Amino acid sequence: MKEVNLVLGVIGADVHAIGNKILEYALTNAGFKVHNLGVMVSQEEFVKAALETDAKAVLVSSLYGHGEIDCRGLKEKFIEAGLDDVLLYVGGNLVVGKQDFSEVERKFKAMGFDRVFPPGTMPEEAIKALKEDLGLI
Amino acid sequence: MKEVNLVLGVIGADVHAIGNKILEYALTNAGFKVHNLGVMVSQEEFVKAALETDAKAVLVSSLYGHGEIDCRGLKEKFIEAGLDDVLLYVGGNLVVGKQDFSEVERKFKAMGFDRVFPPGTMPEEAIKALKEDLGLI
Amino acid sequence: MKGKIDLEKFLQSRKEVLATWPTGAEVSLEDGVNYHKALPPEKNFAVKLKKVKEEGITAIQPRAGVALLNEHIALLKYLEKEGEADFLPTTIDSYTRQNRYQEAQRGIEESLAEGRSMLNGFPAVNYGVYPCRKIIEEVNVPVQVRHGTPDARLLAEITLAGGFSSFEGGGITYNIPYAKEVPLRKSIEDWQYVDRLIGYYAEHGVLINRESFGPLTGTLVPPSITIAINILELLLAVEQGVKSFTLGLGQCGNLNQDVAALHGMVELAEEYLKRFGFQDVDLTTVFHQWMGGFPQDEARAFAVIAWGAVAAALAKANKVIVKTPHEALGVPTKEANAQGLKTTRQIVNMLKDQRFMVNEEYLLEKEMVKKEARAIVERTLELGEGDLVAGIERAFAAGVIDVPFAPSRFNLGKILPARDDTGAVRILEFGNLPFDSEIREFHRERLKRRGEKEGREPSFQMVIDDIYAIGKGMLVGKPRTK
Amino acid sequence: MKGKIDLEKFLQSRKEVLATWPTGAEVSLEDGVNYHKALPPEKNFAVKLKKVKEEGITAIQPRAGVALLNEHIALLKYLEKEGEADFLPTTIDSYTRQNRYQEAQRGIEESLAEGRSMLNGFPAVNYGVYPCRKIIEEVNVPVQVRHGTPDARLLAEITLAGGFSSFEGGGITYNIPYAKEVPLRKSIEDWQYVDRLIGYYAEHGVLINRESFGPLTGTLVPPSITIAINILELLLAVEQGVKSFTLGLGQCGNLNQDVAALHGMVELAEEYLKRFGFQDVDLTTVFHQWMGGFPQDEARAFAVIAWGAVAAALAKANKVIVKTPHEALGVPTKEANAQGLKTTRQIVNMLKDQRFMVNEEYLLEKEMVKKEARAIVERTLELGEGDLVAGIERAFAAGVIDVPFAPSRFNLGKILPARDDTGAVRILEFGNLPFDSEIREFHRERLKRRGEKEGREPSFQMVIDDIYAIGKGMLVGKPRTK
Repeated sequence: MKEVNLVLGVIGADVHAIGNKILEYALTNAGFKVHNLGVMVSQEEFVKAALETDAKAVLVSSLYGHGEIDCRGLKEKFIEAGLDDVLLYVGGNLVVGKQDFSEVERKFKAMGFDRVFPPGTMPEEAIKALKEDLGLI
Repeated sequence: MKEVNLVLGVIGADVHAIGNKILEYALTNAGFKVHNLGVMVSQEEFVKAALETDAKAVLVSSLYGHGEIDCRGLKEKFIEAGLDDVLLYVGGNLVVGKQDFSEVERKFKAMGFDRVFPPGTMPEEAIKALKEDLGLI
Repeated sequence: MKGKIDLEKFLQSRKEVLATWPTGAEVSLEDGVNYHKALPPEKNFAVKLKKVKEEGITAIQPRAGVALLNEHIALLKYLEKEGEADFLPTTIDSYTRQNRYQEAQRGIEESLAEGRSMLNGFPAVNYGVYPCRKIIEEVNVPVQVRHGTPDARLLAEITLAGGFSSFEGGGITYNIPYAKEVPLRKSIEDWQYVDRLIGYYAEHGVLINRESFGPLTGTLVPPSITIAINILELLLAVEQGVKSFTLGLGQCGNLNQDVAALHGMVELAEEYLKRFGFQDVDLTTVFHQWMGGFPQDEARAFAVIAWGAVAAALAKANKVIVKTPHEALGVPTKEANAQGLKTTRQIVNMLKDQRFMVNEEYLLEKEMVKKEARAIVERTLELGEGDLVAGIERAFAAGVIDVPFAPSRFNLGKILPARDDTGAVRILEFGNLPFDSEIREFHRERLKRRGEKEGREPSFQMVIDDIYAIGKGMLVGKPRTK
Repeated sequence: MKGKIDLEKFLQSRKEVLATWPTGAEVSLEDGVNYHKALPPEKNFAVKLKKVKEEGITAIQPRAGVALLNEHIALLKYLEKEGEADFLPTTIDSYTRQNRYQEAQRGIEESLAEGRSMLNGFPAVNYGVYPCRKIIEEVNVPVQVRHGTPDARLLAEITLAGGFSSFEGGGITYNIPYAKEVPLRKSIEDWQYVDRLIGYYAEHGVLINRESFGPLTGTLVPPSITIAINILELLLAVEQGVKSFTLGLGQCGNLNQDVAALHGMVELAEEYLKRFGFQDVDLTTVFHQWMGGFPQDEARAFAVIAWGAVAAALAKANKVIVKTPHEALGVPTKEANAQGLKTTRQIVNMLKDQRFMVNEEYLLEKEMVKKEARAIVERTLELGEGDLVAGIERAFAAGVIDVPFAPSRFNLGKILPARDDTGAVRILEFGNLPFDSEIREFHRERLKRRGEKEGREPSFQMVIDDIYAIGKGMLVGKPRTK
């Protein structure tokens, strides 16, 4: 597999670090070149990192329920920066409270995300999706 | 309180003995003269005991879910025996499975029971009902 | 002990038994043995239980049974798939338990008419051998018959020929808590028939597991009484050739007591097996989650279920019988049944590598419970003068064995249990239990501590408070505030 | 230790703090003190917690907070009535925790527009003193501020003047797991301000409880690290005049380890209080039900909740913080929150008269955990050369204190924990922890046993397996079958 750059980070004021560390480990193990921005990443930092690393995909995590507020406008910033083609994934506990996931998925897809992952997604699923979407299989 | 005779028993093939023993103790403590037929009591035994003891009320328990089959026709037997005026109570886990209690109550009232008690009823509640219905308060 | 029932005599009585209901005609021993031999070993209860014991894990099993065959099969498949049950049950309805097959028939018909189960279990006798085999063939784990039948001879004939490979009960444990008028000699002899039948299968290479019904009346039974009765039923069973036997214990609620009792039971049983020369018996244990009153609230019921699972897992019971969050409300839905299994599975898995740590209180508890159980068994053996059945009969008549709150009139019913200040079940009224002063003092002292804490003398009201306690969210019953 | 912050200096910094957001102007110390004094004693957290400790019971407390005041009050009232919570929380939203009050304001407005909470907690700073008092007045039990705020000075000013009588956190425990870029000196000094504020209230006759955040990053934190950090925060707090302090510990999952760690923590804390001459501190404990990944299935989640409650009850923790069956899915509904409380209540009630029995393994575990924690604290004190704050700062920089999986760049992040074959959390990579060879050998030996059982070398993959294990229904993570 030729080098594929990914950007990884937990958006907003969210400090959930463990899943982020595991995802970095699993994605690296799967052969990707991972640029992990860690926790508490702003929209601007995601855009900047995607530009600088020539990332093929950006994986945004949100575990604390504020995902809806934090992610709004991110796709627009990517478009402005000429990053229309960069894959945008989002996953985690994206909203406050127990909501029907299909509703959450619809909402985040409308916000411009290519894939939306529910709570409890294992790294393998994200890797499989990446390989499919990037034509690596 | 003048002597009030009660008949107590667990109907059908049901062998649940503990609640029966507690009810006997509590009713006796409350001043009633209790004729406890114990477990596995047939409809005929209830009628016979009510006749013989000049009971003012008959308390039928059923804990094992067959209450519906076991109790059908009991009121008719009481009427046949001229015991129209004897109070008929029933209580316990009356049907198989979790059912809406108001539905169960409706069903057993239609079968001629004066009071229907849900699972978990404390003896105090039965005693209170008896005193009300027998005008002992 | 008098030894195995003579084969000729046994085969003779079989004819009478099989004639008591039309489906009896379907039973053939040869066909039954062949059917079992053709089954894959993972469907054999005794084989799988032995494996479970070797692995040191705690297997999980629900209770379940409904009136109609297809619904019953669907229920078991659901509990196997959704609930991940290691062993499946077929709980028999209460009419069949009293051999009232006519009424069971009416229950099947009414269930068909109403479109829902009007029976609290599966009427296996009415269905007969082939529907039983359909159950066995549709599921992938071993299935046990669970009931409460004083005379289970025909039920055993039909279900064992039907491919069931474990049979719960016993001449004491399925009489005293389940019947009112059945003499002990009658039920014990009927169960010797069942054990002899299982012995016959064993002679022909088919291992059927027998399980004693540990919980008895389900509420506040002092563990030593359970243990003594289990050991007597074990001896009765192995005498007839049973080779796989499971000792049962119902949870009392105090962890230390429950673990000590389970371990003490096994140690004492092994002692008696050795003493009477039975060497090739697979001895296993089953722990029943709390069998008394449950909280109506489901979240609270989950707590009671989990606590039972904790005790089973830490005691390393080989199997745990699972309650459901609907317990207080009667027969559960299949979903609730699977939930009980899942809660239990999560606990036994999380605890499988942990063990109960030996401590002084545990050692004392185990010593005392063995001392008590031994006293009962020894006196029973003495009373029998070489005839175990007679001994048991006399022991019950004399109150040497006495089960609290039992409906049977052949049980003296003079003892009264109550919890001590740690929630352990003690004996308040000893009746005629053959206990020495050391044992009596042990119980009295523990109950005194509680009485002092609560500022009241131990009494029947205290016992009632204990009976309701778990349902009300406690273990030790509180004095009611008037 | 440098002693209490000078009053004049403290009052001077207050002015700056209160000026950082408009609601700061509402705060007056005199008014705050008077408000607390007018509250009934049963609403005071420290008073009630002391009583709980004396009674030897385990009180229960949920987590809860939503964006809108009336909804938040309704939520707390529900948890008090339906959930029978002994103590109530007000969980603060994540923007407020980062002092991002503008964003919190937007969250309030969006919540109003959407008709549902768009924030994961209650933005108390934005509301100010009087809405806080409305909360206190509407409920009947003490309320605590729970958050994760490195700089909680304004939050403390507002909520304490608002009648809250307990404040969770600390300069270490609310920085290292909750921030990325906040220097330790900054967060510790900001928390010394909070502690000084509570000291001020104490000087004026108002007892406010302070609680350390035991779980840290919530997953596989070796208990000795938690204990060392708790003791350092305790010393920092009592230095500023805090009189009621609660030590916190997150459940690891192995019962023996959890109980030993809780007991060891108290023993060691008492030792240090004595050594530094603090005699009038009410020391209590809080145990957090498992803070790592939960099973999605609710029945399984109930099992995890119950197991945490069992450990808390047997360890006789003074308080347990309760999870909900929705844990895996994010912020729970109020019904799910009450269910977690009910399950926990049932367990702590059933177990209140039972205790964990002392055994050899427990004594060893307690000895080791104290030895480890003592080594960390002692080295930290040495590094500080009389300045505790400097000592902590240097200890983190050197990796003498190291929290696994922490987001802060001021945490070295070189240690790696893993479960041993009994599920106890051990240390796989020691980083720069100041442990002697005896301690290291203890950990290595335990992990080796597991490695042998699983036929693999301990590695980061093993750690990942452990992190997911409980969510997948185990405690010790299994090697994945590819």
